[in-house]
Amino acid sequence: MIVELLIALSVGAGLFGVGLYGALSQTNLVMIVMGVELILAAALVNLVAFWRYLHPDEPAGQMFVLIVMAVMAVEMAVAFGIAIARFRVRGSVEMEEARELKG
Amino acid sequence: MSELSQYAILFGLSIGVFGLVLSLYGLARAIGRARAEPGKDVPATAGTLSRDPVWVRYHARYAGYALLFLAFDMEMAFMYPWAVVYREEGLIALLDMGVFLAILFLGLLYGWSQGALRRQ
Amino acid sequence: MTVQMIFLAFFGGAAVWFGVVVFRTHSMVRSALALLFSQTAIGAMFLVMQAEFLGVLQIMMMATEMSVMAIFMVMFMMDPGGMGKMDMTHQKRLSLWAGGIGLLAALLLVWLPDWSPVALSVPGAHEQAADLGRELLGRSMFIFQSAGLTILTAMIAATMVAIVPNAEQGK
Amino acid sequence: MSILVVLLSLAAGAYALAVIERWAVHGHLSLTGPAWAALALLGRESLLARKSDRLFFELGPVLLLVAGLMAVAVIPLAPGLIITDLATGALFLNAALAYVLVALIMAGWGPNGAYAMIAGWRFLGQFIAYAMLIVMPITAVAMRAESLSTVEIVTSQEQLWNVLYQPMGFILFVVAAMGLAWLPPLDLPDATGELAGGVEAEYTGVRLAVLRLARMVIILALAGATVTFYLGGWLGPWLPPWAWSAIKILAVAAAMLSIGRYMPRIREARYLALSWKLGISLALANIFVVGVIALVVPI
Amino acid sequence: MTLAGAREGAMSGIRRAVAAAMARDLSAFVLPGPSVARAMGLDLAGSHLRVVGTPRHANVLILVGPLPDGLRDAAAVTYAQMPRPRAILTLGAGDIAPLPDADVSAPPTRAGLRSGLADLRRVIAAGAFRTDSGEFTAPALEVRVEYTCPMHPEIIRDAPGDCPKCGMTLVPRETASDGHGGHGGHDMPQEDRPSPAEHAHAGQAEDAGGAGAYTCPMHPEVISDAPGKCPKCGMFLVKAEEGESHGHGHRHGHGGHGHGHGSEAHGAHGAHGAHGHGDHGGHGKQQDHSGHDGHDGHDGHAGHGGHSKAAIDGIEPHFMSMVELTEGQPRSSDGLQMDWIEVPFGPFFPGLPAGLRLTLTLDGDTVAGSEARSLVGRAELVDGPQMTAGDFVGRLAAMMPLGPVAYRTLACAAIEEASRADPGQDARRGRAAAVERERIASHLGWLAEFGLQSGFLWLAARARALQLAVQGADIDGIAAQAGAIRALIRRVETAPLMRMRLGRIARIGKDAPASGPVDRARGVGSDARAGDPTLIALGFEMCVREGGDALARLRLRCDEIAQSLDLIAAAGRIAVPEVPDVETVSGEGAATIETPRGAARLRVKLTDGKVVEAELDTPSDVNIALVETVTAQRELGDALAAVASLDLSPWEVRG
Repeated sequence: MIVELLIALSVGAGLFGVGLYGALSQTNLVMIVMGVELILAAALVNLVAFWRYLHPDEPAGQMFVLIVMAVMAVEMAVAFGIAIARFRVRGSVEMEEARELKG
Repeated sequence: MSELSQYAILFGLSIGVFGLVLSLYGLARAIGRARAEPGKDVPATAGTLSRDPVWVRYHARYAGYALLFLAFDMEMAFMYPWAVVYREEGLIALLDMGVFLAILFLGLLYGWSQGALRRQ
Repeated sequence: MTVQMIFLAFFGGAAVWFGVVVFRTHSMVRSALALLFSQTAIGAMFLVMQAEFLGVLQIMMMATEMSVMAIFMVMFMMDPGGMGKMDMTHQKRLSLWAGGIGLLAALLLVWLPDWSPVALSVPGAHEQAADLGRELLGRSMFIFQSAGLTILTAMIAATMVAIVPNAEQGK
Repeated sequence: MSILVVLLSLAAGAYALAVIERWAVHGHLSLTGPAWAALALLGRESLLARKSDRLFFELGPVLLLVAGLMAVAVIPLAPGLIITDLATGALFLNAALAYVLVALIMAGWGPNGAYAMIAGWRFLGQFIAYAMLIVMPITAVAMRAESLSTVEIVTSQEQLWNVLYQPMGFILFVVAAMGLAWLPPLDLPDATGELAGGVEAEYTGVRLAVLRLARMVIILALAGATVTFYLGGWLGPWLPPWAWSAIKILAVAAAMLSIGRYMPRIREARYLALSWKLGISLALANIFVVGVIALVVPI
Repeated sequence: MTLAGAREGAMSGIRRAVAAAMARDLSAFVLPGPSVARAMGLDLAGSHLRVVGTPRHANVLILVGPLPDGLRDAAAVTYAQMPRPRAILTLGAGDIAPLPDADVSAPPTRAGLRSGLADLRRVIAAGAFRTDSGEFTAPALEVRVEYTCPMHPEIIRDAPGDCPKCGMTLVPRETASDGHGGHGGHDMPQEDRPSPAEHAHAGQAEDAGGAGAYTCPMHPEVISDAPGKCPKCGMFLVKAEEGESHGHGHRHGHGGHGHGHGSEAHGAHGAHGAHGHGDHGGHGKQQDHSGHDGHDGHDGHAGHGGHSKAAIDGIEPHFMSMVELTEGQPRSSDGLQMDWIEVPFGPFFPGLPAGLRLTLTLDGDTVAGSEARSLVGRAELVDGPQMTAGDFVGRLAAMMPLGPVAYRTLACAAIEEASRADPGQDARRGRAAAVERERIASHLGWLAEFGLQSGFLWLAARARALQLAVQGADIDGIAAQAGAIRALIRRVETAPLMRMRLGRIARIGKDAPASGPVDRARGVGSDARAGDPTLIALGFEMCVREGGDALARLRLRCDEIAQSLDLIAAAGRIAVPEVPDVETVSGEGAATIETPRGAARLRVKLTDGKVVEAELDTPSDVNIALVETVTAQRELGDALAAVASLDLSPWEVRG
């Protein structure tokens, strides 16, 4: 069983790496969101793996997963909301062109 | 039947569909191949040969709904487990979910009042 | 048990591979759907890990959310068809390093500790859903309501920034 | 064994449905018609558009078929006659049918044709309209059955079918299901008079045959879901359970296929607005009403 | 007995079975359109074949009546896009070049249709596969590959090579072969050349070269650098900018020819960069953005949108600016600027009038611009000095396949007016009834098309059946159908979702010029019948509906059907007019008839019994101008329903 746990956690690590690369390298807000989604997905995998192999009798572990899923959805909604607003004002959601956001 | 074997059946069925479709394609291929001719591979647009690519930044007019949907959709994740134990828990479940849904419905009402629920 | 391992590795590999495809393809729709299939593979992993409710939920939620994401991708990315094969990245070297280091660190964290003992059995699928329901209405009720508030906030925030109120009624 | 039986009855059902569809849409009843049509499609060229996304184009119909089949897998035809009795069957049905959307987006985007692309994105809009109305009525059904298993849901209706217990949910679910299967009057993504075939516009030959088969399977799955959730599944007097399932499923499918003949197609903006303003409110009310009844009356 | 469009392969085994299946399962695409077939009394959909909306799903191309010149290219495209095996059935069509010879020909009658289909089934079953099938090609389908420099779009060569300016390798690009016009002056200075993207438009004659400033409005492929007459139809050539209404400046910059900064070696350029926005001519929307380039390199820097614009300050130079791509575009109602595409809906689009090329510029699924153009517009009415009255009447009626009786009546009335002849009261009544009968048939035909378009299949089937029953029926036949027609109308009025579908779309203000039912459905309006004593004596009262939207039009047409039934019953006889005997009369006369689509006015001049001059105003001439109004900023489905609600006849439009 421990091998499965390690496989699952390694997948989580892989997704985290890919997501981190994506979030940093992409120039477009929407693509950055995809990177973040992958990072959150890595968290999901880890949470489920921990629940399954460490605390299967603890439903709170599953509760965590639900919360992370909710965070994914919420993050997307807000990010796309910002993207629309940004695009309306500036005609672009490229982060390089969004520099003045940082002030 | 254990749960894992059920998933295995579902997985096998999915693979089976691919097999079925591939064999159908093979049969069709046995009948003949498509012949390349001028104009044939251009997407059909009502008798006009329109060679322009159409993959463009598409203006989805339902973006407002889509935004609300992204968030509102999450509600189901909580509702299903709740529904399963609803009769067991009784009134508390009704009240609890009532509050939760009321909160979400507030968000919907806000979006509605601001004009998210219309064609943009 | 080995069958479970193989499937876990298979779906895990698929998830990571699709995750890589997200940033490797030029077509935005492909990119969004690659993310979708990555999430679906993760859902399948959940099923292999016998978290049936979560797995099915993941498979469903991500299909819908990522499809909606696809339309936003198409709206806001230049050349969504990827016909120009343009490069949309910056600080590539930095990102590669960061991603690589992140991966290594995470792997170290995974492989170094001793995780044993691990549980061998899990509650049945129906029990899981029911337990989760009881958890929602019991100890985690406040967490659950906070999630509701978070979603409400997100809805309001998204509406506030994105929607121009009283715009010309575009019926 | 039961898997084979279900698959064979699925094939028979799909064929019967194709006969019904030709009758409903083209007005002539022919028992051999669909067979000839399928064979003819097999013999036609299956074209590929150039500059297209071939992967999506090829995968669209297949994914559609997979989604339909997965949905069918959790529909019980009789006690024990089900492919997989998942504990989360009702949710799984939803999950499988969510991929209809993915498949249509692929099929729409794939060929790089204007009609198909618009149709694909249109279906996404339609999805946003019907999605909540599939999910929320099912919640109310699960509340009564205290389970997500489709078999449990059927047995929970032994005393009273859900169509009488929660008629509002039934109506919402059927309308949403018709949207999911893009049946008229909700056939926005393949509207003949608006998009000349829409998502199907670029499919020819054997690929079109697979697409149409998948569509039939999806309609059957939705009819099966309606029967399971609201019309008591295999329950019924006199006849054996499988016969009841078959009769009910085909009747519901036929009704869903033919109802669109008698009204014009609804506009997308209207459908979205109706679903979100009226539909979701009604669905919430339905949940509330079912909740109160379930606490008061012990059936 | 083999098909011209057969598939490759020997007829054996499974192929025989497949061919037999295809013979049973006919899917037909009808040219010019099912509405024309119905107007000729042919019931295609009731003949055990499926009428489909796209050539992709068809295996039979049915040509009804003679193929108009303006539709030949479109017919070739349609045929080319049908998957093999494909067959052609002609019903009363003569020369159908550039299509291959018809596999089966039959006269355009019900019996002919029946026997033609039977023959067709035999031919398909026997000859769906053959080993020597030829390739189909037509001038409209030809593609020319040209080579262009990614840096210098003005360099266009017919052969691969290097750019004379910068030495880069030229990249290939597909463009429509313009066949007739020649392609002079490939190396003109940039200012004089339209951007190459403009070139890339298929089959259209905006020839780049500077030569060919004059073109035929009917035959865009005809290009001349001097004014004159079209060799195909004899019409006067017009200046290309004016006449070429369907091609102005599509500046889809999808040529992969953006400009980079600096001259380091670029990576491979994709064939297509992002593509921009149809610059829809005639709207004054200026958005001359060109494609940004398709750049693959990561160390060089990509070009950016807009020709040789400097990088925006503060943005890294390698970065391709989306701001630049989107700036200057007209804003959508929600302020988001997306790409626009030009999508043709027609000439063969289900639910729209056949022969009407409707090109919509789509911003998502919203119509940002539209252009309606008839490909089958009428030519000169008088085509020679020796045109007898009979010839003239016949020609006019044949020109209008969607309303032959009304135009026949109109021609007869105008000639009688010119010759001061009086047909007598009985004849007038008979004629009025004949026109009313055609009105019923035409409105029912419109209902059938509308039913098809809006997915109201019951209506489509029922209206189609009734239209065919009414067409050519005598007074008793009409009386026999009256009950069914009235029932249909009631059903339409009370159909669920109808108001939701049509209400408030395609609204036309009271001051816009409009004719016929479109006019009368907005509370005001005129009707040529209101001044006709014959009709007033029969009890005519003008139908008017308030609203001015598509729903009002639908209801008004229903009202008119009901009234026409009454008028026919009151008239007591139906008589299509005979050609008046004018012998050697000279004179001028005019007549106005309320055709099903609105008032048509004809002025003729007779000299020695010959028609020497004729001038016709038709309702579609007026109504086609409304297309832009009713589609602007509408959702696609609404826009198409709006165009359909105008009930245009492209044949009536001046060519």
